[in-house]
Amino acid sequence: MNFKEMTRSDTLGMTVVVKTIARLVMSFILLFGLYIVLYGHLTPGGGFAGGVIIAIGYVLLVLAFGGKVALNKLSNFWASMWDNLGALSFVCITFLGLTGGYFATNFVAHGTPGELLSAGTIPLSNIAIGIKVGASLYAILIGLSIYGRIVTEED
Amino acid sequence: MIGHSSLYIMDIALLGMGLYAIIAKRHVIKKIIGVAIVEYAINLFLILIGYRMDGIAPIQAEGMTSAEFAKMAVDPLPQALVLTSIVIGLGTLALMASQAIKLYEKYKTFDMSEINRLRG
Amino acid sequence: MNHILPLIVAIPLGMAVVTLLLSKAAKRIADFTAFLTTAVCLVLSFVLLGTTKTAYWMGGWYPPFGITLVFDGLTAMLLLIINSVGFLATVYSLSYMEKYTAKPKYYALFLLMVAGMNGVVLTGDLFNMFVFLEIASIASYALVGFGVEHEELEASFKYLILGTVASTMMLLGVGLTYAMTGTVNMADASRMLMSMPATRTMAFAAGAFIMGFSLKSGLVPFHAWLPDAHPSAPAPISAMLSGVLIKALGVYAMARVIFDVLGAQPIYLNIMITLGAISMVVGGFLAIGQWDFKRMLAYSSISQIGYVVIALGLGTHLGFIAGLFHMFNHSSFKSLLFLSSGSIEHSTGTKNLRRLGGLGTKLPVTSSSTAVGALSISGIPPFNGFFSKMLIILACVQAQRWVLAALAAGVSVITLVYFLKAMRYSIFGELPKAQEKIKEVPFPMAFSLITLSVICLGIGIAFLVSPTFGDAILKPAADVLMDGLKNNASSYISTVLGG
Amino acid sequence: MLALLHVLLFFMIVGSIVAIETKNMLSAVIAVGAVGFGVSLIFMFLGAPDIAITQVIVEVLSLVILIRATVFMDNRSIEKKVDSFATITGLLFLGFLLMSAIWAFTDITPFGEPLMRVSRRYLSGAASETGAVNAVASVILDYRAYDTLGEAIVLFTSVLGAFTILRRKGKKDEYHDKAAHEEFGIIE
Repeated sequence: MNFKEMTRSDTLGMTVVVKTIARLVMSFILLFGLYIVLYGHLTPGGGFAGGVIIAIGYVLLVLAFGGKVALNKLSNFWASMWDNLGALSFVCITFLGLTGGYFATNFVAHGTPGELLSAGTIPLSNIAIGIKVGASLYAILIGLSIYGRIVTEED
Repeated sequence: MIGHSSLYIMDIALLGMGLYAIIAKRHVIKKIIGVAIVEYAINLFLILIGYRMDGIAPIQAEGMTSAEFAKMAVDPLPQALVLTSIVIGLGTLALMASQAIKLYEKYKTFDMSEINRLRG
Repeated sequence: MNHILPLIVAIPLGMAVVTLLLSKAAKRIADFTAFLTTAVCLVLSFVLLGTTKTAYWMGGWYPPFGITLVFDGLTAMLLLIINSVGFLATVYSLSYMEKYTAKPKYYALFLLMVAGMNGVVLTGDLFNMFVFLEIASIASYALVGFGVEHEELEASFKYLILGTVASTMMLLGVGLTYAMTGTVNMADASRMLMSMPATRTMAFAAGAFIMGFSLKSGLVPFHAWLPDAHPSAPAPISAMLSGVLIKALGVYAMARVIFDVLGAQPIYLNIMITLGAISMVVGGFLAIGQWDFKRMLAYSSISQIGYVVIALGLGTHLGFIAGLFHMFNHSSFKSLLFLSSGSIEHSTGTKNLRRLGGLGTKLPVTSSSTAVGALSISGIPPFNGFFSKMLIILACVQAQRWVLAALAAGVSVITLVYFLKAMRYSIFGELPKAQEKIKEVPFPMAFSLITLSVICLGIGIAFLVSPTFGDAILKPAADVLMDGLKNNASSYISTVLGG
Repeated sequence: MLALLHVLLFFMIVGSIVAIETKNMLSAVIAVGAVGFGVSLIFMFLGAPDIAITQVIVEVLSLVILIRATVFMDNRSIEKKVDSFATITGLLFLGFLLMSAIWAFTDITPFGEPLMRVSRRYLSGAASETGAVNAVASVILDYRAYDTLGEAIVLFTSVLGAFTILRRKGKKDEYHDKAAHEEFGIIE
């Protein structure tokens, strides 16, 4: 299989109706994902669920507009960069726990339970995980669905 | 009988269905589906273990004291474990899907009985 | 509190990510960071050898509320094996992996696999063990398929499916243990289980655990993936898989869960002996017929792991010492043999014994290391394999398991037969015309081969001459299992929970 | 409530049988998706909204991955006769598993009465000790943060592994499809 054999929706996307609705909905999905990430310590959800929602927002873009448009918004290079940076910052947060006496200590002041800025490192970890999960799932989906036969890079 | 362990046994039946698909089916996608069913079953099993009859979700509402909360909420630990397990399942699925794509590219089939260069 | 314990897991984890990030700027950096990281891990594992039993509370939460890392003799030995083979395999990869693309990804996955195994042997928490087992396994699935050709992909897919079943079985066991004890901390669960009568549910959980770990260690009814996966991987990965992974994720985890959590009841030990005996015999017989050198080595791994599991299942102090010693030795000579087979393949382009021959004159380093590995594994004195096999047979005799002793002795003859066949067709004989121009391997590969050969010979001689090796490494490890067998893991529990 | 759970689980078992036995791969994947949504519905009823949300969205993503990545390529089922040895082995294993579960679960902790030896502390202490009112968040990111580190790394590993597997060529100096590569401007 090669590029020529890919279906129309792989490269050009779907119809105008779908594109318009996708454009409208996409920002709400991203906003909702962000909310889930930031309020993970107060409401159901958290970094992982929010990250997946953000990824799904981009997946919608991929499905509706085709891979090229989505890649222009967020290229594979930057997706894997964000992926690495998210993972690295989470590792760093757990390392910084050593300043609290142990590995993976919640070393930031805890604040008042129930407020947005509370729970020490939990929101920070949620953000790091959200970035990591969102970016990596976007990258993997674009790799699997659009470029399943095309991802050929040497590295 | 009902309510003591029948839910657990039904869940094990679901797990067994997944294992059956993995053992008996030759289609690559069917094997992936089997793995997915096994993972559902195991996640469900952990949540079933942690359920407390008529319990509330483990999120402390405003104005509720910690002691009250501890008496009413369901077990949060299995939920934390299942969250991790779901993520691991998603990762495994992504890896399996990429392997399936490459297998198809090389062998032009999803039939495991034709994907048999290694034997002996 | 000893901060090295979390670091030996976290450093390779973090460095895997850093390696990928830095390699976007310059690809050559990956070689350097991987080398450095595994070297640091090796040094840390040597530093840890001298320390006493200790527990580390992750995040400052005392057990059973947080995750605990536990360090004892068994862990020390496994850490030493993992990190030394990991270091030598990295050195070997410096040149060997040149022919593959995407070297940074290879190193990142390699480091993740090492980190996962370190995490498995260090953790004192059942669910945490599952998570790190999955890290190591997923990295190994990807590494088996690293060549992305027909055979590699097929092996990798089979390995992934069966590996996932194994992990799921383990998670089922963890869930049942949690249902019965209300905790996932190993020491706490063990204490709870000792204080209550035996239940059928825990027997079911034990079955799930044993099935999962047997799948991971490739014991015979569950071995289908191993002879495919181990030969298909790149040579350093084969060495890691056969030398370390099946021990850390399979045998170690099984021993830890059975002896320190479930309680070593005779029925579990008998299951171990049965599985081990079947693996030992079947693996040995299947190895004879192989013409693919790496596939022969893979079957031989099944057979040798059978020896280890039998010795651990005997439930005597000598048995533990013998089993752990054979585990240690097997990691040295099996990784040496896999690396040698990789060197042969690197130089000649084939691993089919029918197309090889006469390498003795052309490839002095590779063929002498192959010979050392083959002599060690077949139990020729004074190499290390002789002593551990002899101890296993003695332990069987001491436990009055005459049939087992006879089987072990018989299979060691079979081992000698198929390795003589391998040497006859690779080192001796006539050099095929097509291979007149082959060259010896580059320095990093030769370095790993020579180091491992020296280890094989050195441990044998050291064991003969002085008791230091046994006292420093084997005895503390055997004591851990003995404590689990005789005192209901009371020493383990008091290390973790205090009092 | 209990009856509802039994009915849901029964339908999930039926759904999984459909998913395993149907000839059409697309319907198989859809059926397994239905089972997944059943799972998340049960999570919802069992007081696990965190998990229910995660399960639903993971389900969506898995379905997209499975359909786009595999079913799109080849929707044929395998026509040849079934492998009777494997089928019998599978059925025997299924029967053995069920029998031993029925035998073993007579003394399991009853449904609805968890022991909660460790978890009671998480519930009563989460707000004051970690500052998070969501006890699940406090467990995964504070009490058991190390697990979550492992979890993030598992996802990292598998994504990295998937990209490793998706490389076109494993060894150097082989054919390299440069045209398709440049078309999409993938650098990484």
